[in-house]
Amino acid sequence: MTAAQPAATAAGPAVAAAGIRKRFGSTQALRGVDLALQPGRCLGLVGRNGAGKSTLVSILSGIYAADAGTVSFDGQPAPPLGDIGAWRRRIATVYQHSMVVPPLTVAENVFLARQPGPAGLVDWGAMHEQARQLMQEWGFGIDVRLPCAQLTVEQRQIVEIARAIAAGTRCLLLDEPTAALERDAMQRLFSRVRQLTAAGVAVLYISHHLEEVFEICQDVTVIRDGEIVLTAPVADVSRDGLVTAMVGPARAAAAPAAARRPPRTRGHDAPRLVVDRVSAPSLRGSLRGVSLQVRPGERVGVTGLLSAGVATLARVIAGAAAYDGGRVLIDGAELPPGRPDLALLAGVGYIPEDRQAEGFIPLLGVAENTTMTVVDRLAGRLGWLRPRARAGAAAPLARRLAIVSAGLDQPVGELSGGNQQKVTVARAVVRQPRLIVAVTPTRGVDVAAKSVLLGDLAEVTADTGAGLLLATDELSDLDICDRVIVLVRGMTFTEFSEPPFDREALIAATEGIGSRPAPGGESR
Amino acid sequence: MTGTASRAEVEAVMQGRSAQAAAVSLLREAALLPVIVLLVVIGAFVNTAFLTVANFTGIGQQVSALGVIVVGESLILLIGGMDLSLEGTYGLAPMVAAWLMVPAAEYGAGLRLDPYLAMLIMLLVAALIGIINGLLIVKGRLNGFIVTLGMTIVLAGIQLGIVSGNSIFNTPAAFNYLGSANIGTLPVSLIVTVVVFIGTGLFLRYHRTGRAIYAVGGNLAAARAAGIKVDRIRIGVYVAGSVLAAIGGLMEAGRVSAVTGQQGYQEGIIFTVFAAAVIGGVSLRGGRGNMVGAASGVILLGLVQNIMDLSQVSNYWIEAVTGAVILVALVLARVIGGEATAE
Amino acid sequence: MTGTASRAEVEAVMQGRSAQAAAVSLLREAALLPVIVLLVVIGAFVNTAFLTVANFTGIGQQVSALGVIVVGESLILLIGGMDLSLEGTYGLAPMVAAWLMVPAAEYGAGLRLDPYLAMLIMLLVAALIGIINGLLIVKGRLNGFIVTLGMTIVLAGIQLGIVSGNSIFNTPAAFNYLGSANIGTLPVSLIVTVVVFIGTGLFLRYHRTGRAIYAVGGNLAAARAAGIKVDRIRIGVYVAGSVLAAIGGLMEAGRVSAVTGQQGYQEGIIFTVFAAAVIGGVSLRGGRGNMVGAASGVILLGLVQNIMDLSQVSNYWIEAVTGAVILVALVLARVIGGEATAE
Amino acid sequence: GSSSGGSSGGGGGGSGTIAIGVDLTYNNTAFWAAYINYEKQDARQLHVKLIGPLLAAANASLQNQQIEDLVNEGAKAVIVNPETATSLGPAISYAAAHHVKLISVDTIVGVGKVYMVVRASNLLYGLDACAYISSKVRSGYVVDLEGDLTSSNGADRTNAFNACMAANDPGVKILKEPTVWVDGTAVTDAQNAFNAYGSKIKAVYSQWSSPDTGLLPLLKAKHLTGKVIVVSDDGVPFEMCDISRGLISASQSQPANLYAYWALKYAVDAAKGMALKPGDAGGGAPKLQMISYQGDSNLGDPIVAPFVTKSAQTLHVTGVDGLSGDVTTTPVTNSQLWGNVYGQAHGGVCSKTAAAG
Ligand SMILES: Nc1ncnc2c1ncn2[C@@H]1O[C@H](COP(=O)(O)OP(=O)(O)OP(=O)(O)O)[C@@H](O)[C@H]1O
Ligand SMILES: Nc1ncnc2c1ncn2[C@@H]1O[C@H](COP(=O)(O)OP(=O)(O)OP(=O)(O)O)[C@@H](O)[C@H]1O
Ligand SMILES: [Mg+2]
Ligand SMILES: [Mg+2]
Repeated sequence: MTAAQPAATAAGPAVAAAGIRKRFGSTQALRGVDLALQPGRCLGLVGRNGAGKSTLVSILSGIYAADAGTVSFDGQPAPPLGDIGAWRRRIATVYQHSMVVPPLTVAENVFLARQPGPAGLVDWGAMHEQARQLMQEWGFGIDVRLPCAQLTVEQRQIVEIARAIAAGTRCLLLDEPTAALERDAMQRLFSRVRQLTAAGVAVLYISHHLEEVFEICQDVTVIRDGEIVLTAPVADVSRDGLVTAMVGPARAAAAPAAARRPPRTRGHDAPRLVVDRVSAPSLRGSLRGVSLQVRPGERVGVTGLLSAGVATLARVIAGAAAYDGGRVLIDGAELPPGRPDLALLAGVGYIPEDRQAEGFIPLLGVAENTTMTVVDRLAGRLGWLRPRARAGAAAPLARRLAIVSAGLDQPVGELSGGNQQKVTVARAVVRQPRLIVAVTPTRGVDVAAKSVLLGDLAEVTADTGAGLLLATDELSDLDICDRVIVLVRGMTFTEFSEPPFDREALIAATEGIGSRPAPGGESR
Repeated sequence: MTGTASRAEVEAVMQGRSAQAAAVSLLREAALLPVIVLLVVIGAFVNTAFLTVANFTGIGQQVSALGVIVVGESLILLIGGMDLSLEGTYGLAPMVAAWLMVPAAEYGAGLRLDPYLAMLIMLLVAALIGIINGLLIVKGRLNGFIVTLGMTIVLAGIQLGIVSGNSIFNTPAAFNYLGSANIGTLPVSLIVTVVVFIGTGLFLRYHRTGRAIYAVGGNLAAARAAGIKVDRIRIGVYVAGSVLAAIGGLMEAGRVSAVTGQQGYQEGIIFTVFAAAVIGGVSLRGGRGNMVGAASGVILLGLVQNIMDLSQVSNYWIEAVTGAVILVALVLARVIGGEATAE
Repeated sequence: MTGTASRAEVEAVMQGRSAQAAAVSLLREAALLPVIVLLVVIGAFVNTAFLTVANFTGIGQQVSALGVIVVGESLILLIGGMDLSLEGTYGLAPMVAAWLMVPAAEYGAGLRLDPYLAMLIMLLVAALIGIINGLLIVKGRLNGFIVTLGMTIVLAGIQLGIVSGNSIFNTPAAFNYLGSANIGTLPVSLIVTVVVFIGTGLFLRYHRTGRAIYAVGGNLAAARAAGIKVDRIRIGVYVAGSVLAAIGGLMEAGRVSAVTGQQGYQEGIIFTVFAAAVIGGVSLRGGRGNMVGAASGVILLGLVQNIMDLSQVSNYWIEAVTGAVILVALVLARVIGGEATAE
Repeated sequence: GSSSGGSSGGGGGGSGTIAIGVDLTYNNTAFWAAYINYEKQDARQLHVKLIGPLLAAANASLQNQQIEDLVNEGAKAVIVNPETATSLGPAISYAAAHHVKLISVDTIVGVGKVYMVVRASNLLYGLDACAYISSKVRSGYVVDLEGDLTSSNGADRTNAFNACMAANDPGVKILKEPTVWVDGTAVTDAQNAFNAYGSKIKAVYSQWSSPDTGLLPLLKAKHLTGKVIVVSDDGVPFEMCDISRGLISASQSQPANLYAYWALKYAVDAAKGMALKPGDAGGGAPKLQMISYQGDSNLGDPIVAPFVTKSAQTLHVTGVDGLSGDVTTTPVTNSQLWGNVYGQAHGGVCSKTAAAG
């Protein structure tokens, strides 16, 4: 259903933005940005968190009005902001923040405002059928009649991508579409993007994974602090060149690499975490008797496909989800199911998968969100808190994680996606936990910040002897781990205990391929 | 919401078994059914006169007006709004209509307009009220709750003011028809209300604008981004709600063949309206709910009122018992409906 | 890796404090101030008796009870709840207290309890009501709006039932003290209310539990994930709200040294309560609002009522004018407050 | 202090020498609308400057505040229709402290002293209704559409009616329908009752006038018009019309005109410092007498409220609450009845062919 116009018809840029400026209160998000998307080409847009990428996307999509500058499609001035429908006919967008309508079904979300049917009516049958086909193409057997409220982060992302592509516009904006995607879905996305560009569609692709940009983009643009600092064919730039452009010459050197550090763990140390034949039902993938241990200072990675139960395992340990079988022990003490408060007291620092749902309080400030897990320490005996104390506790972390904000009391809801993620991470580590449970902690975090972040996680564990359980599908993040456990269908499939880990072998294992049996009956 | 899903539920959903999924959404709507059945059984025991055609058509007539205004409020709740002024319109609209019809001696405006013209004007007045609310809330971005609260006081004040606190009695037959006439044994009001429910239900389910209403209430930003003209739809819904409230008010006034200063605001009917909608599963957060639920909410409240009436509970305790029955019904529906009905 | 920040760092942060963010929150709070000033000016023109100490202490006393219950409702709104039963508690609680004090001949229970004991029991009853609401809503995951609606009907029914519809009067001095006594020229009720507002305001701003209330209302899941005991806090807030409502009710009853059946539910005070809170910028979606705003909402409504009474507007139109004034005040605050006050 | 608003607005009702405050509870029933209407007329006639009427809705504390406002505004006397007989304490003492007298209209006062209580005995209303019904009905059901049981009027009418029916008509079952004066509820309750018991229902006692308009179409639909006794209360014009047409049987004529006139007259007397005592000639009643409630006793003018039927008749029942059981009704043709007076002034009691008929 993707309308594929011949590239020939396109003379000049499909979309052109000139001198775009946008200010939010005290934040100057965009300072005169010029950008053009050529038909049949994919332009990569990269930049640090808070550089202004998503703001630009919102302006190109007709969501925000620019303070200054013009947007034009095929040389025609853009429609008035009021006529959002006209924008939709010209440009389709996958936004960084979830744009699904939770109570509506998958089918309806895919065909939002464009349902098939005669005379303003909705033909449910046809809509379900088309939606089902679309989902099939994405390799999803999910019932298109499920409300999106019941979908996982990845499934929602797929729905939004399917919606944008199905719109069949000549121009497509993708703002970190792969942040929540696994490899298969990612590869499908790439092949679709290639098809579309071949068909003459102009694509803007935003990602913090530079390798992705190199893989599918013809050109790349770097935006720094609201200004375009570099535009070139990908062939003419190196990865480091891009990073330097993103962070600026001054800071380039400062960006450390996520060096692996040897674990301080000694055999006889009592384990920080013991997961003993835990089973738990969950729409995010159920657990069927998983067992594992994490020793002091040890960094254990857990990975697997969607619905393999990776996220569920993390949620169970953090008390965010209940379990109906087995035991979870922190430093030998059993953790009652579904009690995040007790998990916190037991020393668990939790970085949730869905930051918008569980990561922060949008209306509250950066400092307050960051210190939310340590109020008991900041407050006096009677529970009174000094904002200054909060700021004091939050400031070093905010600086270290390079959280870009207008001030530590700026509502986190106003921060850029990546900076929101950093706040979520800071909230988990500020308490100096004995066990860090991190689910895809680097999602949406820019390259420089990502290495800092991973470096910190490695450092914390090494220095404080905290254990780390890193649940992620970003195989590169697993490099800091000492062991990696692969889950398949809610059971331990195999374990890699000798870093560096072979990427291909890991991928195979997640697919359930590879003969190595699970250690000592853990998966029974 | 997944936190406490049972393993069975979860497995089913993961395997994409649609039956399960459909069942869940169905449960939300059907959860009240067993409670309603139970009430009917209780009613039968309370009073032999309960299980009679006369009594049921009676109940039907009594809840018709409520039903129509509940449809209006449900639409507004679906877009994530909340309109308290519907009760003001419910009282003012019929007052205006009657005021335009009857002679000055009977506290009319003295215009003695043709009843049908007067009722047409009534609908226009209602639409105007809806537009004002819509503009203040959508364009003026004022808080809808407090805007419509202010508005309902204004409307109730006008309702009182134009007739100097008098009631208009002996309203013309054309005015009373909707609320008091019967076709065969069926009250006209009941027939109209049923039609309104079914029509709105189909519209919400099968018309794009109906689906857009859900989208707007479910996620305004997403709806706007998808190209839905959210402002137009929101304002339109406020207008529709007001017009439905006016029609409901006309039914009620016709039923008592009089318009009093109490109708609407002073009797505080809006609480009953919200109760019916919310008991029926229409969410106050918008985007969730349907006409099947709303209708069962209305029926449930009508039954409770009727059974209380026939039960001859002591004067002084009847109110407490009524409240208790509502609470129990609520808990029952929640228990029967399971997760689907949890907040 | 957190360590503690160096003094310099903190200073830097406090400077880096976004002036704009502060300004916004301030505007939200202060938006009503100009409107209030305007009202005072108008009042002065309307009636020479307006700008008198007697009148202002009168207003103060008049709004005290409202103020206390508004604090209670605001807390509940902040956690994202909505408690209609506060008006039920507002009426029932003082009725129970008086009922326990006065002899059977005066429609009491005949226990003739010591007034202070009776008032203590009153507070316990209020707390119990809050616990029941809290458990049904938080643990039972029932819709809070409809639960508390059912509850308020039950409470109003009991208020009527225990005294068979009578009013209790000649209440003991200890009962009346809070509502009717003066310290110097200042009504005790006013003093208490001011203390309640300031205390709650500081608590919300500087106490960890106060901050947790904002967190729970701002994003329940995130608050839970951050280790906040959300259930305990939500239930606790329902209890606090009920207790404050009871105190407000006691003020009101003490003011007239009698408890009537109308107090609370029948007078429909809950609308005024919501109006005050929401006009004051307390969001119905939870997580946003503060005591400065709530207080100005209360003051604004008190002034409007008083000016209306002094204004000699024809009593048939007084209601319409009141509503209009509220709407105008709302629009003014929105215009003055700018974006900060937009929904 | 002088009120700048006194002459402005519709509430002033002319300007004059004596400022009298008025504070009411209702303004939205036929009776109170008529009352306010008369109050304004009489104010001109008696050269009174009315301050108000203010409206306290259902808020007793607000009412006390409003009365204090009126005193502060310089009212020389205040006419009040109290929320309840016992919720006026603070206002009474405040007024006394400022040497301002209160006149209570349509409600007894049980807390402190007022200058005068202008009110017919609502117990009598209940008794009259009972006398009429019990003299004609011996069995079956009687529907009692009760007013607000928390108001002394609703309570008195209900209690006297029930006591009297129990004493005189034990064979009849009374269906008690608390309506809190809400018309819709009353009609609903009546409809449910007729659907349940049909022609077993012999009579309906509607404690105020408004429900009639919904009740009569109900009877018509059931073909019971004229077959069921309807006794209502207020004596507004359309009741006069319906009685003369035999659509309803009787109504208590609660004379809004006398209430309004005498309340204002006594207010003027109070302002002039005139001293009245029991036994003096009354206005609405032959003699002033002490009306006691809850041990508190106040001077009152127990307005005589005629019990209206199509033609005059005398009824005898066993009295209750110390009231005589002898009732003599007034024929609807009596042009002195306030409903007739008001009706004639507004184009006749039946000025339009009643849809109800
Ligand atoms: N609604 C808003 N209110 C206030 N400030 C905002 C708002 N939206 C964005 N900003 C600010 O504008 C700047 C740019 O934000 P933007 O989301 O465009 O960054 P980004 O490049 O998308 O970052 P990321 O890679 O993390 O998504 C940030 O400093 C952010 O704090
Ligand atoms: N979520 C839903 N809620 C209510 N009704 C629904 C829903 N989904 C589908 N229906 C109803 O069921 C009918 C059949 O839907 P649908 O076509 O999806 O079923 P199906 O088995 O997939 O049939 P087909 O294979 O032809 O699509 C629809 O026309 C619609 O009326
Ligand atoms: Mg972004
Ligand atoms: Mg009844």
